[in-house]
Amino acid sequence: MYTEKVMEHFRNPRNVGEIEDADGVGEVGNAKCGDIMKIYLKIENGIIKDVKFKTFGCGSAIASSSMATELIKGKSIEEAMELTNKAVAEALDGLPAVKMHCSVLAEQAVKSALLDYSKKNNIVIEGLEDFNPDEDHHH
Amino acid sequence: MYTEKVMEHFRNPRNVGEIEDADGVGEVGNAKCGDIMKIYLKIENGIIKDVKFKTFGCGSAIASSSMATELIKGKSIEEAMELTNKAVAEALDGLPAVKMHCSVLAEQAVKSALLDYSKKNNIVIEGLEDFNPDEDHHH
Amino acid sequence: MNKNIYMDNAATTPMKKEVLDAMIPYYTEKFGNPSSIYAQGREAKKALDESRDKVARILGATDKEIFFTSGGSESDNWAIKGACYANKNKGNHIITTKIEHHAVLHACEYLERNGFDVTYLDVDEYGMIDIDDLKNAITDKTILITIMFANNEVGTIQPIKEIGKIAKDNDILFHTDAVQAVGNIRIDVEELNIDLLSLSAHKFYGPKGIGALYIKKGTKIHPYIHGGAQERNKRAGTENVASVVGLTKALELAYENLDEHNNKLKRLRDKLINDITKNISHTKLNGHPEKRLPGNVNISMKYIEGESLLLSLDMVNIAASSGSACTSGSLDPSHVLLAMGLSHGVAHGSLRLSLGDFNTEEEVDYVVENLIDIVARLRKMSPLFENVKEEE
Amino acid sequence: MNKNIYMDNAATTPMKKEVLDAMIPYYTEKFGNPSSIYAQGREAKKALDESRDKVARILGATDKEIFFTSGGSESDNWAIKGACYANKNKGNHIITTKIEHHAVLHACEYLERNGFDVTYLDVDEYGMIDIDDLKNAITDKTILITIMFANNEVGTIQPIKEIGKIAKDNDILFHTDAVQAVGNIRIDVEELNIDLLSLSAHKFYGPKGIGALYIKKGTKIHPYIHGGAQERNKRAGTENVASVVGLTKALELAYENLDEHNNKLKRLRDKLINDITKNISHTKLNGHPEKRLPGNVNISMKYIEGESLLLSLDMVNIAASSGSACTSGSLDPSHVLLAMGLSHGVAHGSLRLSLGDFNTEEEVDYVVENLIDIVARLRKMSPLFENVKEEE
Ligand SMILES: Cc1ncc(COP(=O)(O)O)c(C=O)c1O
Ligand SMILES: Cc1ncc(COP(=O)(O)O)c(C=O)c1O
Repeated sequence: MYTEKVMEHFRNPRNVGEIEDADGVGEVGNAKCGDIMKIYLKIENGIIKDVKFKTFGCGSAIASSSMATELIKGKSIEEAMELTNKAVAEALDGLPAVKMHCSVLAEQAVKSALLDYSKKNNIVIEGLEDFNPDEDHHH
Repeated sequence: MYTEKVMEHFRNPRNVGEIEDADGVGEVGNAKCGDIMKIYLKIENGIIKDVKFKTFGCGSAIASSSMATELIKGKSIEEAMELTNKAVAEALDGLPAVKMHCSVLAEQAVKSALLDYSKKNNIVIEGLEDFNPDEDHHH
Repeated sequence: MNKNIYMDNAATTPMKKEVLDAMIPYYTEKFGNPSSIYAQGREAKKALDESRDKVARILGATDKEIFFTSGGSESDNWAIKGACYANKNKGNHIITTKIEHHAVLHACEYLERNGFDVTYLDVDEYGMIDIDDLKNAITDKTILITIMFANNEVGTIQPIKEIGKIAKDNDILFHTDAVQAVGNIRIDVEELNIDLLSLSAHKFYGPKGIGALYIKKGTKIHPYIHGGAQERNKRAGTENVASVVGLTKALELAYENLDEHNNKLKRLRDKLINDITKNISHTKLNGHPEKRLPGNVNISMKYIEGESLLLSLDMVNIAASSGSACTSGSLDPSHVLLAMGLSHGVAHGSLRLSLGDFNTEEEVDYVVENLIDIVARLRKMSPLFENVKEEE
Repeated sequence: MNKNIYMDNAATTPMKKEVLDAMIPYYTEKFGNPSSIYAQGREAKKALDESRDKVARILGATDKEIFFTSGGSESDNWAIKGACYANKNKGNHIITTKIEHHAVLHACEYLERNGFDVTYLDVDEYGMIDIDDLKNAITDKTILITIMFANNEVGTIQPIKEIGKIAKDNDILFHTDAVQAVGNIRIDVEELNIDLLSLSAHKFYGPKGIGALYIKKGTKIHPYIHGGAQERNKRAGTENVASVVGLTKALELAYENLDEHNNKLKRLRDKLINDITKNISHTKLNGHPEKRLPGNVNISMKYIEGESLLLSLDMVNIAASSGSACTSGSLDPSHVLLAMGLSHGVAHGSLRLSLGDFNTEEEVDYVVENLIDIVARLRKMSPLFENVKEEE
């Protein structure tokens, strides 16, 4: 059911772990729904220098987290903000319809971590004004 | 579904045919129901000297006719009157439940031929007073 | 000829070797449950998906429109009851014919006992419906027309395209029991305006106990067997993967060789009809002379009864079938023959020889030869034949 | 170990070689339609009759009480809907449990949408119903109690005899979905007061797509698939003879070797439970510790999610199953685990390993070994596990 790419990211997820002194941390999802993603960002001069994730969830949740971190690593905040769930799913050569929500979750985890960063640093990131991960997340 | 005995009588029916100058002829059943039996009797001194049958019907109808004629051949009228459908079926080592009516028909064909004989000779055969084959026959 | 001659291919067909060969792996190493995510399950799922796709393509449908069932009877019951219950807000009237298979008739009768009205269309002496009768039967409460593609007893093929058009024009669902047609007739559900189509694998050299229902996209229909999420939530039960693979293989083989199959069958069929009616008096072909299944021969043998005919044929190793009540365990002979106007007596004496891919010309000759003797013998025994001879 | 390790025998079992061998002749030479009177038909009929007789004997029933179906789901649907519709003059109330298979639950829900009332009994933390709850749920409108023999997810075995007695005392029909029990537990329908019992062959090393419904003599029930006169007029459709023969062979083999089978399974099961719960922290056995199917292991692995666990097991060639929503395509995890009081999060992370006749002790060791690594790896990835480690 999963593409080879999904399985590859599931088998060898990139950027698993925590960042002790993260500049931004975002967590979305909940155990009730069966998936939680937590993303840690290290940001220097508007550039995502490092990113790590932890995920409780199914194969596509883990693969989506992995892919999302890959896609934003080394990118600017603005570029990271452009990450869509569709881009995550496409980069994985597609997800089953019932699993698309995992890519949504990945997008939101990134945004949520960026929001945390913006709050901690008292800056405004364009596009996050109305972002509320808890509200948005549903299967 | 049929016993070997039924099949044997179906394959080699005894007493098939007509008796030109029969002393009694009986016909029961109808084409609508799928079985008609006609029995011819040659009777001398109260003894069934010869018997023949013709049957339009299924395997068990033919076997029942054959067996019935065998069972009454050479017997007295009284003995023939004692022939029951059960005896016919038993002599055939049994009939499927849905085919029991064939043995009933055979019994009635015999009685019907005896009735014809009694009428032609103006005698009374005990047990035939109320016999009406058309009324009795139903599947 | 001391081998068995099987001429009851309308009842069921011998399974082709290629079909069994295709099935075996799904009984042995690829036995997984297709709903599972591990290797054995994925293999089974793949086979299921590919099968669905192939079946869809052959019928001119899409894979999402094919649902596997346990056979023709289930498909018929599901189509009819499922569609009627799902659309009962629109009306409660069903149109069918008097010559349907019992799976359709009894499903309709069941609905009659549960608040639906059913019109059973008459057929003519050839087993054909009258299109005007159909048009006249339609009311504003009609929600389903269910008319068989080809009849299992007499082989008559109905004007399905016309029926489909009428159904479509009147916004009525059209189900066809194509159990006898599939494998013998090229079918494009789109072109024929069919909404629901039943098929059964064992009629085209596949396994018994597996069939399919085509459900046109967008058709409102209830599931019939509730439970797991199999078959897109419409037909529960762990999928019979081996049999689905067998059904598919059999269907592919049938349509690969359709013209060859049909030409051969028609040739044997016409020879059989010709040789029987020419050599045996008081015989009459039942069903339509042209619009009939390529393998169907149905002939009334007057003055004799069907079951004794079949037993006699069996004694010389010929397998055939009859419209006699005696072979069905019911009181009346074939409802199809009666609907076509045959008398009870004559209907009891009908013989169906249904040809298949494995029959040969030699077998046809053998059957005719034996039939001549058997009919003569049975007629000699028949009290009905006495008068006939006198008349002649 | 580079072969596949199959531990999902509750989903479906590999077919035994003897079963396939018994089936093959009915796909090849003995392919006739059992309703026919010629040789090929009689052979098939004989096999059908003998099979029915054998199945009946094993269940303590008579041959006239056994009806072949297309599997467990059809049997459940037929039993429940057929009995309720046939007895609706007596009442409209059904009692079942919250942990039934979907084939039972969704059939009950269907009836709820059609004028019936259903009571879904709770279960305790072990998945057991409370007999007093059952007694209290009975009203003068109750016509059917349908409670599964043994649960497919957690293996819990219900007090069937007591339930049967209560049903009998109250003159209520008792159906049990014994799909998981048949082949693992000796069953005497008479002794247990069962009126209707569903079974499915592919759960005991037989083919998929074939099952049976035991219907106690005298039980009022409507046919579910209408049509031909097969199965004593109660279940239409050309009989799937090969599969019936396969079902029967599989059932015979299961009961011939029942004690051996059970002893072996229990030994492996207990070792598996022990080794997992001992070697992996934060794990908990689901289901009843004693009253459970001999092959069932169901363990919650906290802080990880089931599907990723299954995918990881598949990577090392282990086939297993989970109560995770992600494997079922639904939003909620197993309704069985939730009914037993597990939280959503924990239910998502449950693992079912169901053992069968072909599993070995070596395989159990291999599974435990790999499971230790996999769980460690997934927990390392899990944000839920962070806090836990801190707490420890
Ligand atoms: C308890 C239970 N009931 C019913 C079923 C349905 O059986 P089948 O898949 O044969 O329709 C299953 C298995 O899937 C089961 O485990
Ligand atoms: C026209 C027709 N419809 C339905 C059926 C029923 O199919 P099955 O026996 O596969 O249930 C048959 C054959 O028996 C048939 O010939």
